[in-house]
Amino acid sequence: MPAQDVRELRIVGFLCNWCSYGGADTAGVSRFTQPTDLRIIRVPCSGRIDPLFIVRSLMNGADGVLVSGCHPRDCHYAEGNFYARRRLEMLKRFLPITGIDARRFEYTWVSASEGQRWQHVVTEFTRRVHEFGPAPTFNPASEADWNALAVQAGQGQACPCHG
Amino acid sequence: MRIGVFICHCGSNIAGTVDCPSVAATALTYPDVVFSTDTMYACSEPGQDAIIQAIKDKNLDGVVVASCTPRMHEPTFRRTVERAGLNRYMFEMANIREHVSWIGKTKDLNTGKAAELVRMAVEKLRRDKPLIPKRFETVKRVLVIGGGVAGIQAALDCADGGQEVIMVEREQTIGGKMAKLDKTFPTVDCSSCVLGPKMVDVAQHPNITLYACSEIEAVGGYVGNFQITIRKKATYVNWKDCTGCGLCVEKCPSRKLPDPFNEGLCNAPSINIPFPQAIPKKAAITAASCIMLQKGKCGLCAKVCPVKCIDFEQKDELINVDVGAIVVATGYDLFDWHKYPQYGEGRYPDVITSMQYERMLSASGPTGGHVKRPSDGKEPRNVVFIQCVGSRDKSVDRPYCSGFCCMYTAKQAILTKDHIPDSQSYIFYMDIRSPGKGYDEFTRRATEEYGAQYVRGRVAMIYPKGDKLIVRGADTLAGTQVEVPADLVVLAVGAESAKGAVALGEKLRVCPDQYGFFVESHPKLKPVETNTAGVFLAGACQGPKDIPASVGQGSAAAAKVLGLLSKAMLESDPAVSRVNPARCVGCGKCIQTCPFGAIKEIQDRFGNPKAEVIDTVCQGCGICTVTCPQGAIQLEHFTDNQILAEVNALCPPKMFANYE
Amino acid sequence: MSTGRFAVPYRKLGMLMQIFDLATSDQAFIAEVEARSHQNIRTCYQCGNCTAGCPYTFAYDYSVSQIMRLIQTGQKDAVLKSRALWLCGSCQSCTTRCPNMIDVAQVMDVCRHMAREAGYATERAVKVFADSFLASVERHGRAYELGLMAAYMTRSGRVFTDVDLAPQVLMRGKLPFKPHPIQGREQVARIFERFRKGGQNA
Amino acid sequence: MLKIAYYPGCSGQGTSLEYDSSTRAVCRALDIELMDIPDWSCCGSTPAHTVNHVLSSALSARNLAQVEGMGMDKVMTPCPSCLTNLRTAAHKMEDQEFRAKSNALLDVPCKNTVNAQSVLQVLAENVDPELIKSKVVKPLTGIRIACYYGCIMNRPPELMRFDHHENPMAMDNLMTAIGAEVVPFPLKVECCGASYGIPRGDIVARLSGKLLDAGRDVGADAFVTACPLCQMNLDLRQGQINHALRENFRIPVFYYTQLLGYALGLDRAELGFEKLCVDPRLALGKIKQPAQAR
Repeated sequence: MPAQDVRELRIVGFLCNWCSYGGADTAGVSRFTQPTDLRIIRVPCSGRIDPLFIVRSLMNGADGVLVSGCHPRDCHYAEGNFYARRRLEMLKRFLPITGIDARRFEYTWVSASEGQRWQHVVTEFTRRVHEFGPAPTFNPASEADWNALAVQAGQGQACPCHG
Repeated sequence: MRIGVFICHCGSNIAGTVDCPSVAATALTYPDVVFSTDTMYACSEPGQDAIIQAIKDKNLDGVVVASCTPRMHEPTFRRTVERAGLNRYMFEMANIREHVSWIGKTKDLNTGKAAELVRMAVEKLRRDKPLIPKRFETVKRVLVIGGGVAGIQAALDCADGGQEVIMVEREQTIGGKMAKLDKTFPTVDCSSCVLGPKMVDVAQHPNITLYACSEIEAVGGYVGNFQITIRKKATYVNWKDCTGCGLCVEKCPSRKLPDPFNEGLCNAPSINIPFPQAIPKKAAITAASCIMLQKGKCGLCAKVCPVKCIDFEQKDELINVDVGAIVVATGYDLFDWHKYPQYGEGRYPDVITSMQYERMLSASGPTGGHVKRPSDGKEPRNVVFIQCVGSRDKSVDRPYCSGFCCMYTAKQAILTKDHIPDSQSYIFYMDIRSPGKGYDEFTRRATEEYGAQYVRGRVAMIYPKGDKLIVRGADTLAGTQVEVPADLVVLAVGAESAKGAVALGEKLRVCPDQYGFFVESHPKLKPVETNTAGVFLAGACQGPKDIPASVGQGSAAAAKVLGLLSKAMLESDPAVSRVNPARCVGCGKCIQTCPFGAIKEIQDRFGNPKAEVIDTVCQGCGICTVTCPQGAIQLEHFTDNQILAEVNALCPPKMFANYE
Repeated sequence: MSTGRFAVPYRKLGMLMQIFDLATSDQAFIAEVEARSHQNIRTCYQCGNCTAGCPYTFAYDYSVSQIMRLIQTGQKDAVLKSRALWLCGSCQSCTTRCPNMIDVAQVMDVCRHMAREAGYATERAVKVFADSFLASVERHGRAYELGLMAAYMTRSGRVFTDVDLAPQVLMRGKLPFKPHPIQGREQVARIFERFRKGGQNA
Repeated sequence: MLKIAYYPGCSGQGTSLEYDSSTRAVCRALDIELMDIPDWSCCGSTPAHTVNHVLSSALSARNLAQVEGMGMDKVMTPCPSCLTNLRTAAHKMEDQEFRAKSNALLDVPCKNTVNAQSVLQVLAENVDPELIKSKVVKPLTGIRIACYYGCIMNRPPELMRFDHHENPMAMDNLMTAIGAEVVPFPLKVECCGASYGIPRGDIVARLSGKLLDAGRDVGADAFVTACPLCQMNLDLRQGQINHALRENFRIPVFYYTQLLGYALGLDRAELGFEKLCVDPRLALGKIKQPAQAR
């Protein structure tokens, strides 16, 4: 699914500097064409990725978040991606509680030599996000509306955006 | 803050699919951006000068360059801004080449994406602050892992460069694969005559300490200050006293196990010295086949040993050393050809590997340099060589070319003619890969002067007929099937990563590729560096290589080491974690999670426990930052706020409440 | 049993070499072969392992690897008109040993289908035999060997095929004179009918 | 008592009657109950798959569907050609689209839940060799046997999932178990010329001739095969081969089930030695009586 056929969606990527960012570079160097929706934020290690970053992205209206680190046991910092895996697994289970479709978030492992794999990961994830379409958003006109919304939520009524 | 933005065309690499001027224009609208322009080659000298000029003229205090990947030129531009008087951390890069222009087809989408990446960089830069690196001393000592020709070269060069060298070799002797070879291409000069002297140099060099029969147990520390634990395996011989006289070897009654040095062509005594030129020339006992160690009786070696250096009680020994740099030269292993059942799976004794054939050709080999069929000891007439056994073959997960098989096969064909003048060699090949000085001429000689019959095609099956082996292959140039009745079949087995390479890689934090070869820092510009500072690669552990290439890389790695250790002090990357004592509650979670033990507990002046980071030990992974429940420990240059700023640049907060 | 000699295919002896115009290579043909065989023809690097293993090479006009090459270069006519297609015994040695894991026998099979559909049968006897066999299956639900032989001889005009074997075969009662009709033979016949109507290709 | 659905295959009714009968006898002797597929039809053999894969699949699937009807999930057949077709059909039908096409030709659709195996595989994997040894009354001591598996019994390995694709041992082990000496026959999986006997006798002469020659080289008194086509080419056509190649082979070619039956002392009538063209006594005569053997 070539993303350029349709309106671009907002996909945020958090990549560790040593493996996945390198993998993305390799994909570029080998000219492996990919959808352009993804925007990559470079962090030293997947262990540096605070689930907060991901939640914030999604809360702020990102349509998808992709995290990628070194393969387990290949971490440049020995065990960073093990911490990452635990945290991200936890996050996956937690997201629905916030009313966010957990399928809009994915994490994977790509090494610096796996340009092809990176192309596949990006293309696949972008396709998936486009299947769901833009994330539901809400823009309360005024602080009052916002409070009203909060009250509703407090009374256990369904949130308008996440149903 | 006054930020300057530079959008690089990289010739047409970026400008081809990104509208650089318009990106520059957009950038000007971002907060704090006071100057923005596009430039042809930002990394070129004029490009860098332009940046410096702009910093001076527009008195900028921060710079964003949008060009290639920071993994390529971040260091370059950091030096640039430093020359202009800025702190090198007041600089950010936007990767609009690898991540935009090279992967996106449509120009407007690319342009938009580029502009956003620049915006992210700007937002991050706005929250950057100057960082000053700490300086620390380095241990003036080098660890060389592996005593093959690459390791030997690296060790000698480092030692001659005045550095103390620790060489660790897993086997009983150094020399590696090259020591087993008879002759070397393309000069056909005697392998041991070339390598022998170098091995002796290693033994005699005052700066080199050699640990044979030893392996790396553990690796700690960081560039300039690695702590290494070496496991010296029990040889049951006290090497301090052993003179290598070889009396024990003669007398040893147990000759059960195949001799690894001779590739199993013959059996070796339990107590053995691999070959006459072995370095160190010391005897060692193979426990598995030693009657004394297995059954508790015999001890013949101990009786005959004139210096009484046999010690059946000997145990493994752990040795600790500190080194400043590490050269990995663990080499390669030969592909296990039994994965090709159509070649007999060992049912036919006259099907042997190229390395076994080398031993057979070698005067110091089990046959004393006479080519004989293992089955009946007869001299072969028709010798068939099969190339690409375990190379360029997806079905056995070896899609890569091993590189040197074409050449050594040509050499072996030539030697075959020398040994047996009335013999005929047939070489089944797919393509002849002979780049390199004098290489192709060499393969031509095999055909033109030595009459080797090259047949283009793979071999489908080998089966015995009488005392011959029928080799059935294809001649794709003749377009049909061919059969050769062979007396001896030599399989040109390819190279694969050394056993245990992956495990060693984990200890060294050097990542292997999918086939177990270590990955270099940059395929072209950093061929011997790894992503772990202070660890360098030499020889076939990085990928299949022939002798000249391995030696070259050995020297290259040595040069890198000497360069590193020539500095009196090293600078530590200041992008490390910092504790804000006001916020820290001393829970110690960070101390538990840090993989490097870089955080210690201290007490503030009221006696409250607090965490403190040891700058030189911290590697800057940021695991602690995420762990800290208080947000008290922050990884400099990658703080929560800096990363969140990038997030917000991409996804502007929709709600009222703005966290910033 | 001679070994060590080249088994020269008779194309080399009889027919003349053909000149292919690579510019006019038939892309649609390549695509069809790939689609119907589920194999990626481009992964073939012409190592010749299929030819090396193929026991039928001596009878071929084009060796298996040459057929693969001709497909790669989109030479539809040469492929569909080759006798090799019809002489492949589907013994799987090519498929089993291909270093690129191409199911070569499958590709040969598919090309044979396409040759049939295009109305070629350069080894007529083989085609006739197959047709006779299936005809007998269609009629009786099972292969009725004696009937099959009769049908084959009449269709192929080779009335003396294996007559030398007749005595021992019949003497040993290896060929029953009557077919073994089964209740379900209409069902079997219907399989053929539906097939001819549907004209499935896969 | 092991119960397995049984698919005899057409040749079992004709050119390889003795294979079918000896198979039934041996299975009975080894406590394997054969549940014949009531109204089995031809699998289409080689001709079908050379015409069209859907047709071929449908012809096999009709039988698989019947096995499903019997409420069984495993069927065995003595004939490798049938086996290949049954397994190929099952494999291709894993693709839903293909299965639909195939079922469209059938009255009773096939759910594709049946695993087809050769009788040889069942004997090799479900019967304890010690049991066979214990049941041997006439060990084949003194006879040298070349085991010939044929080209498709084990190939391609991904499809057949049985034994080894270059050096299968199942029959070797059975023959050893009944006291025969197995010679190292190098061309175990080389093709015999398959179904080209009729349209292209010359091909069979050359290929089968090569096998007989290799057998003679390793000093085999007899061949054992597991395939009606192989047996026919090597045995029935041995005369033609001799004529074509100016050779004088006289090597009996047995079905492995015949020799198993012989060793287990089963009724000669069921083993059908008389149906072999090359005189079986040439080999059986070499068998030493147990007395001499010791």
